[in-house]
Amino acid sequence: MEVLIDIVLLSLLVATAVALVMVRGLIASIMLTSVYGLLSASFFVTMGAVDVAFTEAAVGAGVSPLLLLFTVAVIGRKERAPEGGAVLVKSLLLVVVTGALLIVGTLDMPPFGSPDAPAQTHVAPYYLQQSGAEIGIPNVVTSVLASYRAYDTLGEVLVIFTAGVAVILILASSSHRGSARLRNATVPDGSPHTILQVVGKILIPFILLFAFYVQFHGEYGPGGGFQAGVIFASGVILYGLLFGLPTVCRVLPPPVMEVLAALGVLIFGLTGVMSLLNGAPFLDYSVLADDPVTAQHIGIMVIELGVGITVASVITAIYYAFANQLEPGPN
Amino acid sequence: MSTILAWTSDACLLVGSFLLLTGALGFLRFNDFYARIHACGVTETLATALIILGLLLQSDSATPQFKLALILLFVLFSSPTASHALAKAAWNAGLRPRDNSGKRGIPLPPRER
Amino acid sequence: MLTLTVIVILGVMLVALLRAYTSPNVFDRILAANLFGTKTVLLIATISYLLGSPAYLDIALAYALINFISVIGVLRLTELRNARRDQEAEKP
Amino acid sequence: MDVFSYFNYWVVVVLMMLGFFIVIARGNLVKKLIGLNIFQTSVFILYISIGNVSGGAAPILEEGVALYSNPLPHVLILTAIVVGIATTAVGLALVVRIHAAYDSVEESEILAQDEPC
Repeated sequence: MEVLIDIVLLSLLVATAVALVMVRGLIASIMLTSVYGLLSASFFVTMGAVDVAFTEAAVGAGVSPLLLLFTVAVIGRKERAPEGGAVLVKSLLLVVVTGALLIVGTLDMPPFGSPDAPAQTHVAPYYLQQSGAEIGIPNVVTSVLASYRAYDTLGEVLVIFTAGVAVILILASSSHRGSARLRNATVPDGSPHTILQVVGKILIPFILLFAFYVQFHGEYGPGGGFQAGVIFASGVILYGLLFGLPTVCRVLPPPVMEVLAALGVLIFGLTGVMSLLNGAPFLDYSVLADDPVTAQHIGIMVIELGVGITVASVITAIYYAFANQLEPGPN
Repeated sequence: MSTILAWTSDACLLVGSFLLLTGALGFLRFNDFYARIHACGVTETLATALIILGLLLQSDSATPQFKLALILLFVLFSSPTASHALAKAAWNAGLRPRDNSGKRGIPLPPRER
Repeated sequence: MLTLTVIVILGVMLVALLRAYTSPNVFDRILAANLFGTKTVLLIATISYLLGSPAYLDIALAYALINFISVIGVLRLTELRNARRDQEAEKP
Repeated sequence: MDVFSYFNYWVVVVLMMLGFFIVIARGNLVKKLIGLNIFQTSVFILYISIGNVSGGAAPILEEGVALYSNPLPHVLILTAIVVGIATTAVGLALVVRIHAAYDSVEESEILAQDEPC
């Protein structure tokens, strides 16, 4: 049964990708992209990758189609007919040849799902067997993410932070001191969305609460800072969509989000420095308290918090930057 | 007792699946956009409720039951809202319903235009 | 019975995908994507029972909470376009 | 099972090539980013497929479960998804600026404008 679901989902994924190649018009492409995200999240679920599916769900459900929609709202939804002739033939040839070579390459791989493949026998057994005793939390993904490979995660968080800074710098208008300040704070709202606003008022607290649950339950079940940050930002974005950008900017001012994005990275890094000062390697938490297991627990909690703060504020800041492009400019 | 529960759960899942199929049929066959929204939205709500109820009856511990109940609650909130928002968006973009003969000739309410 | 439900959900997904690809209308595609979203909630919930791991329910919960945001985004987009058109109509 | 033991990898290759095709054959910059997205997801699927162990449970330790999926690819991909959305946002921001500067997001039109007169 598992294999069957797997095959059907993968076939649907291929069908969606083919549809994306054929379809013209950007809104249609965006909708197919969101379908593609939903399908890949379902696929990750059948593969037993709960945390990955969770992240894909959090990102693919709200933020990623919205950013594409915002861009399309700025640039228009038309797409020119694809070029035919030589370009098409050349690219088809390139794609087919590369694909054929890659397929020949897959024949050397160990069969799918085999327990004695090299990937399964390298470090993974160590993580699975030792993490319970060394780290003391049930979710091995979180313990690898936040403790064994914390240095790697620090790099990823820095990349996210840098991407946020880059978006703010690219989209900032020159007259506003290089930051994502609001262009004009009094945008007349069109028709009021009474139904949507009431439902939003009911759902947004639950979304934020769920984000906190995901943040702090990440050691025992699927979840963690990355997912929680994205879900929190989705709640903020929903608020912004329903009540207008000026309102949400009053609640969470853009400068505060920028500071918070840096603060999260700082929390992460300072935890590493703390362990350095206590005479252990960078980001080795076991010296932070008397009992190494408790210390690991504290360390993981703190850096997950840092990750969550950074991700939530970077995505909110990106949303501000894009939404700011949409508001009618002062002319 | 447990056999009764199992039977009820199976019945719920079966009816829910059937409703999903009818919704998909309506989505595929109706020729007006608003009729399609209606077909999807209405069947979807009841089908989701039935399927989640069926799953609820199958579980024996409290945490999954609680989560399923929450999922049901949120779907009941968000799914009609999404249909509403979509219909409103289509109306804003100038899409008008068709009458029985397939023309988009339904007169607009006096407040519009 | 769970298996049957999963098969039905996958079938409905296929229909939605077909519709998303073939229909000439943008809003039909959005409706299809939205339909896909609720079906994914059901699919993940059902799979979690089929495979016997209730941890997956969190994912379904996340989808149930935030999946309709993109539809609201589309709504705002159409409004914005109307507002822009009105603005241009006012300007001679 | 034998027929399908490479199915996942083949799907990965097909998806990767479809994404690649969109990137090189479609002129619209947003479409190119969507193609990159497909490419990226195919890599995610490759990693997760490699990490899958048949019959293995999700890597959340539980009493009485002996076989788990490999947690390492999950960690790598989990962070990559969030990094992916952040970098996609950078790409989209660049597209917005390009549109502001050239009034077009089609590759051919932009290149035509850039040609020295």
